[in-house]
Amino acid sequence: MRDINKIAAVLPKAEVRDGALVIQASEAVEVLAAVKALGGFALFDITCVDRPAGTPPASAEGAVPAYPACFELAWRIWDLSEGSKDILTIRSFIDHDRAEAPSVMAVWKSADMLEREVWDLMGIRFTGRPHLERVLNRADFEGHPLRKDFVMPKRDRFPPASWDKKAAEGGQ
Amino acid sequence: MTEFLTTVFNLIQGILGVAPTTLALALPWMDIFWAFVYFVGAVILLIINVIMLIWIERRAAGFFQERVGPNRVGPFGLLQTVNDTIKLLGKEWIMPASADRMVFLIAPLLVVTVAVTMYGLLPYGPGITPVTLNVGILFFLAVSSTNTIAVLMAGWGSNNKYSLLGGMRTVAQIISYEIPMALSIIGIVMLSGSLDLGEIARSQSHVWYVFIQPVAFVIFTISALAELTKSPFDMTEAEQEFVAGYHTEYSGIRFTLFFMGEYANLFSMAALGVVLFFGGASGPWLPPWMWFIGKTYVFILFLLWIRWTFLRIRVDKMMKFNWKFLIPVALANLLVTGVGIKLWQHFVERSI
Amino acid sequence: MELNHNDPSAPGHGSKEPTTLIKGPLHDGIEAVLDFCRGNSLWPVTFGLACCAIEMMSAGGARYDLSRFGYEVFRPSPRQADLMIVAGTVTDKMAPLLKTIYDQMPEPKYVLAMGGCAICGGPFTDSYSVVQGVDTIVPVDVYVPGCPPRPEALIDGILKIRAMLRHPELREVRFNA
Amino acid sequence: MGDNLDGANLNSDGFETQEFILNLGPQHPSTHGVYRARLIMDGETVVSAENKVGYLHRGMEKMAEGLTFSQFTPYTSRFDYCAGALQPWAYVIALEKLGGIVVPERAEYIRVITGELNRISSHLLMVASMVLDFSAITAWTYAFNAREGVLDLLEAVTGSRLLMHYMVNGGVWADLPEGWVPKAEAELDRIIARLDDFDMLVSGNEIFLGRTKGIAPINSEEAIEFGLTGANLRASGRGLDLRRDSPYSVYDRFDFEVPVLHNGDCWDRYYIRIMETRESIKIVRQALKQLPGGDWRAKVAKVWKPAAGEAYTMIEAARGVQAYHVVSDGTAKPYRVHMRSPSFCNIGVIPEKAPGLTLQDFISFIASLDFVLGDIDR
Repeated sequence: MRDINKIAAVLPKAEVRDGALVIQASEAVEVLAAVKALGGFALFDITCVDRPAGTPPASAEGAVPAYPACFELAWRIWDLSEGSKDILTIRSFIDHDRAEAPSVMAVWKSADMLEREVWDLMGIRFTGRPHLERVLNRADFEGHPLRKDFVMPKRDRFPPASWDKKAAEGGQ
Repeated sequence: MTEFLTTVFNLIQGILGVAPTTLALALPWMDIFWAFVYFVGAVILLIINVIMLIWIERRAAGFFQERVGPNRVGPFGLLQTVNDTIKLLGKEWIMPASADRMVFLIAPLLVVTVAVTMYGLLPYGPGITPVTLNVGILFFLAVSSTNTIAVLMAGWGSNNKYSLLGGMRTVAQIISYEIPMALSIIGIVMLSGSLDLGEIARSQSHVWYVFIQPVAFVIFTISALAELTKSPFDMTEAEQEFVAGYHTEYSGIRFTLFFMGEYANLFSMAALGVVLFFGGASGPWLPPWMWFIGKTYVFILFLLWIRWTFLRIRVDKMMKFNWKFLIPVALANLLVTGVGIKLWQHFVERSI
Repeated sequence: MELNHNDPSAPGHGSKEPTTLIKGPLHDGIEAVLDFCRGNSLWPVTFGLACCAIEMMSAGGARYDLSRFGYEVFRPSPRQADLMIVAGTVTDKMAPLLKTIYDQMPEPKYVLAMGGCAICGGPFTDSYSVVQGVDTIVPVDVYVPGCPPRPEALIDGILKIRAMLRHPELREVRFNA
Repeated sequence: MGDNLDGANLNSDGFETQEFILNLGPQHPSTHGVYRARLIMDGETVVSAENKVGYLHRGMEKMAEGLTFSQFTPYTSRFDYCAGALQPWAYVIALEKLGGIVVPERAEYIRVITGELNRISSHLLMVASMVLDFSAITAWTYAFNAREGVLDLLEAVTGSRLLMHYMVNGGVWADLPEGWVPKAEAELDRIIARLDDFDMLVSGNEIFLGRTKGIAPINSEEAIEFGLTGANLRASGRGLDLRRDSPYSVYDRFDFEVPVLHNGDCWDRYYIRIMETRESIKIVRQALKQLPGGDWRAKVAKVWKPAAGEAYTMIEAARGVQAYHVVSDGTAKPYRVHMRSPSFCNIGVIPEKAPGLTLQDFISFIASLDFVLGDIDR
């Protein structure tokens, strides 16, 4: 693992907290582009945790400052440089009300599928990218299932009446 | 056993020969009567062949794939195909609402018609050639290429993208591979000096043409596989790409007809190969027709062996292989054959 | 489109009258012969959904050799198939397509629900996107439990359909149950 | 046909051509499950491709929040169902990291053995289904025969053929059965012999080469850009393997090579699986030799509550690098489980590489990427 403090030194807008870089979500493109420019990094994963108000936020070493209610969005960057195959975490905390983050598709193309997944399951709207649409759920699915306030749809033995001919023909 | 079969065969032949005279039929009616007899014979032969071939195919596949194959219905699973056919007769006929009705319906019939016609041309042995044509081989090639139209009709009439793509591929494939096949046959025709299938078979009484024309035989085998759309040239069905190719939308008995046509053509193409390269019905001890059928089945097993070993070739490579390799080789072979015949006539025959 | 196959009046349920020109013992005889033949050549449609599809492939492989019974003819086109093996979890997104494939198959057709997911949703029955059993969409003839069922179990399930065809009284049991 | 024609244009010869939409899947013989590609085709050439997935989305990440940590372990093997024993590994490592559990050495060895055997069966399944897409049914049965041998071994240990709930929090579920080790060594020889048969039949076949060589090459920069991992990345010339580069478990004690191929075309992606299978067999042999005695499972409380915290762990799974992000809030149930699935990232490259391929090439391309829909859709 490259020293995270050294990485942070070249990134003026990031601070090191709990072994991760913490940034403002709006600066994600800038920071990730700077990380990419360092060389030997690849966007590996985008994870998101919903932390409603009142739940104790947690992290591996020490506690994340208590945000009232937030989405903990993290870009996991794979350090590919020789001899160190570790993960650099770039984290940002997003307001519940404005669940938005800029898309990093322009930096790493692998963000395409990952962002669509986070949008589908967690409802973070990634701005500045084409066709942000549901990838796993049906197009007419309501809600974002991995949010903590997601209400499980009431299911009886029979399939929902929302199936229509359009869905049967596979047109989305 | 053999003698018994020969006796039975002669008996049938005798009865059939006597029947028209005893019925005191006038001459034009006699022709029609014989045509009918040959037609029925060809259809029966076709059905028996198809049943045997599908069984052989499935059991041979089992053998190549280290398993057993169908063995539950009838002895050694022999009746499996009969069973499948009866089942398919009892299936629902589905025609897509947007299909081109007439085209959709005629296509499977055309396939079987073509197959039956080809059965009528083959020289099964001396005296058992249903229809002797002095341009037999030309007629055979012409009829066999009618299959193309049936496949295209099926592909177009289904109004399904997979069907259409499968149909178009087949047309391109069959039409292209007819050329090297015809070119490989021309060499044989030059050697035998006849277009009559029976005459070609008879002219191999000294040596089979496979030894004189090995290159032509290889070209013939390859293009026969392509004509039959068998692996590695099974572009038509190509289930991994086009679901079931041109017959994706066919169900029940119509699908059976396609299936039957495919296997019937396998037999007639192999039989043509036997006539051209393996001396047709000639052979010692056994009656000629047995030799003919036996040789044909051996040739079919060879084709199946190829089929179950290879993978499917890519469609553009298949075309390249045809136009850039097979046809030039066939033409060169033709040239060599022509020069060879001339030299033979000039030096050997004259000296004799 | 409300799909409810537990409703006896719905199409595909047991209460339909055969419409045929031939009636009486001749019809029964023909049907018996056809049923015998159907039982010996159940061609499945190539249709794998999830984990169970791998075991379905294994059943077609050399060790378990589904071809002994004449069932190895996996037809890629539903038009030529007799049997739909629902091998895996049916999700809400997939269910309309599954229904379409079922509708594309020509009668008579049979459905085998392979594995817990196809039977009742299996371990995923609490999920927000999983159909709680394929029998809510299409009528199922035979259920093969397991997660996933072994290939032997699948073969046994198909043979149960054969038994059902040979002994029509078994069919009554199914519809009355 | 008429209704979804996208519009007519003229080709170079002046003929009017029309592009059309072809929906490949979800029920299609060669999409390996319920993957669907929405292709815009010009004749047989793909103009553009779009991934349509989610037909197997079972919502397992949400379900994890309603189950206890150990209850969710068997679900993890349903993600990538072709490698059911290897799958829970990253998850249990995450749990052990959260709870500070030390896994006994024997358990680590057994994990390596079952995991590598499972990798072999998964790779064999991949090559088998890939050649099946070229209609080589005979070769398919050969690979399946080899796979059955592996599954026999796995079944004797884990009790199941496909979805093994074997790796658990703190070790493995049960010890190796008596007399298994010599049997396994004998069976490995047979597996190699069958693999050689398959290799001889397929790998050098001219038609196979013609259909895979030079098709859809992905170079290492593109592979990294699109987040490809595992064998697909190694076929592109970047020899990254977590087992060697950042050894988890006891992988640092084995001597094995990480095969790397440099063209990144379909053939490389196919052949690297064969090479990796041989390497895995090597690892299993070494692990069987070194197998220590002792306990196979650490003591873990029945109602197990880790401290609040999060863990992000990754392993080299059969289809690439697989990671679990497990967040605990101190209760018996996970607060959030996220899985980074290799297949999901691997298919991201399809829309980029598909244009210009023929339909047949497209089929070999998606087959060579070796995705599993359970892994993509979760």
